[in-house]
Amino acid sequence: MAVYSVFVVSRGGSLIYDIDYNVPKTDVEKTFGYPLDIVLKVFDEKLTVDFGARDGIKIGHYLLAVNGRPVQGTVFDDDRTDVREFLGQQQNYPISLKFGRIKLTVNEKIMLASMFHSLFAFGCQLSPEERSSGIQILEADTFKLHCRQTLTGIKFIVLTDPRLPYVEGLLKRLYELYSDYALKNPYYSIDMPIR
Amino acid sequence: MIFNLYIFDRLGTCVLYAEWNRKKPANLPKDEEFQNMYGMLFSLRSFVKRLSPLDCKDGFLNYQTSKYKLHYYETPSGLKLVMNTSTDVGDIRETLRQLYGQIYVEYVVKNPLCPLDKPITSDFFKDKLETFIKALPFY
Amino acid sequence: MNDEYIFEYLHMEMVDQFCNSSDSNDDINTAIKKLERLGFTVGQRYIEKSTKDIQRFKDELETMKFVCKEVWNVVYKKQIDNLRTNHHGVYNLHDYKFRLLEQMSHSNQYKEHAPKYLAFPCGFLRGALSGLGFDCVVTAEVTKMPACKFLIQIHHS
Amino acid sequence: MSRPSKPGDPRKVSTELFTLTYGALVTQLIKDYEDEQEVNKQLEKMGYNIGIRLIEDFLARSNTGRCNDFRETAETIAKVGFRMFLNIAPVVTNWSPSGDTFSLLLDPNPLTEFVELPEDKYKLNYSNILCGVIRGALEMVQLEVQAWFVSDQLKGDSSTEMRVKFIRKLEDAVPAGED
Repeated sequence: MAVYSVFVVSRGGSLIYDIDYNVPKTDVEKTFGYPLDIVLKVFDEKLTVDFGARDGIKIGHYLLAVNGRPVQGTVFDDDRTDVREFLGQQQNYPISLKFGRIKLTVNEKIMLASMFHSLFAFGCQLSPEERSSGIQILEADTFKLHCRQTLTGIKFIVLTDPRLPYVEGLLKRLYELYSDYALKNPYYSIDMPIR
Repeated sequence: MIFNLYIFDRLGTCVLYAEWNRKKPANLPKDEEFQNMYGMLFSLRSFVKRLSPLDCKDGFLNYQTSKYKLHYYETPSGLKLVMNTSTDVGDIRETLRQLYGQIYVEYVVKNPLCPLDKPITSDFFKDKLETFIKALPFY
Repeated sequence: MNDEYIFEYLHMEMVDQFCNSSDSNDDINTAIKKLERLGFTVGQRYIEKSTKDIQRFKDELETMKFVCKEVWNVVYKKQIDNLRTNHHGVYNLHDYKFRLLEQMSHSNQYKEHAPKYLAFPCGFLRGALSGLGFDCVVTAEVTKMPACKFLIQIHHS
Repeated sequence: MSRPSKPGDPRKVSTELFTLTYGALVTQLIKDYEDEQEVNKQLEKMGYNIGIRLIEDFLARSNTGRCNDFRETAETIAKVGFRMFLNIAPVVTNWSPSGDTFSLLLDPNPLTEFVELPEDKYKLNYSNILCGVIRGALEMVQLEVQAWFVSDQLKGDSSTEMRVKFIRKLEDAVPAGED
């Protein structure tokens, strides 16, 4: 029953604090012959599986490494040469490819925080009932998102295992911590990232 | 308690909207509300897919606010069923699946006079839907 | 997998092809005639295949009962609900829930579309009866969907 | 693989009705269009329209989720889809090396059970409606494919083989005003 991550989002929708805990692993490594029966495409400037999902490798997985050499975007991390070019040459086969999801980068987290900020507002706007709050709990098959917005508009977001009930206590504790440490710190200005 | 139901086809057309105990009058014209709802669903799915620490199968299932709970079920063919209920309603994906299989497939898919990509006009479908909804324990 | 619907899907698409197809210049009446003739061919062949083990029917009425029960059951998964005759070659077959209209409407909505979906069944009935040795005219009438009456007039030579 | 059936087997009789109706339809289209290529096109189009409805019926009844990969898709079409609607289970074979194209061997082919193709109709792909059904059904589950017949027992070939090629994965419509 794990907590995956915690985010704090400011009134304006920017991410001011985040931390990851138990992020589950999804990597799959497999050896391939020529021609490669997995089709890759560039998504978010990274190579992802577009067709040919199998053996735990799923559409949308990123190519993480080739023969143990880490891949960064569309190039090799070590010598910055093009990965697709390497995959296109028959003499490089058989080849071992590692696929999986990747940890979110800071930029992605900032983007997702602002996305949630607007989803939260939509949840309120599209309510069939009067005076609704925004999203408090969001369930997916793989995780659960718990959110508490303070009266001042700051959102505390906790990502957990989907089986966990609403973590009200934890959200409350987070707020207390935030008030204690961040707000009582004279060098901290509201809406700025917490260090 | 059930508030309302939206069904979107995979091209984002709202092919059905119905409401039961909705108290808050819509503050937007209907087509704008549909557009916003579809837009929100689209973002929600993309948000969940990116944020998920593991590979999603069904992805987004539901969310809850202080006043209502939005339940989501998407068929592999991309039909999207959205039902808003009060917050005391549990997991109703199976109900939405039945609504798809027993009502939509039977009275829209099997009715040649109902185009699949246009708002549903069949009265027979609407009658069946009404009966189905009102028979639900959490109606 | 008890309720397979493949014939119905083909039928609805055939109606669409002949009645709504933009690249066919047929007007609706031509389309309906075409569907009726198609039904006739199918009915004739179908009856030939399905009655090869049956001896002979005693009389006209017995033939009609066979159609209302056995044939209807195979094609429309139910029997005719009510069969009436004036004993002079006129038969009235009443189906309270005709399968090809059943999913469409239980009111007057879409009633104007019914003739397109009844042309093939009328032809089929005429074809089947012709295969059994009866020359006839078949028409259909809808009072309230999905109920439907098939009127058969047998020509006695 | 055809299962022995007693004369009154309702499933069998009902497939027969379908087969006879299909035969009459093809004959009518040949009369209407006079050009076999055009008939092939019309059959494919009709199949497509059937496919987009049939898939919903299939999904509702089979309760299958989204397939994980194209191989699973192929097997599901053959073992579940064809079985459900035509009571046959074609063999999936002849995968291309890149895994994006496969064949379905239709033996027996219930569509052609009572059919002999006239010799002058060699351009006609009698069962072409099935290609359309596959294309329409898969399009609804976000797979764009091409499907075509490469051989046909009606034309004297030793098998009836349909090729199905993956073209691309389709994405959901982006909401108006966003990109």
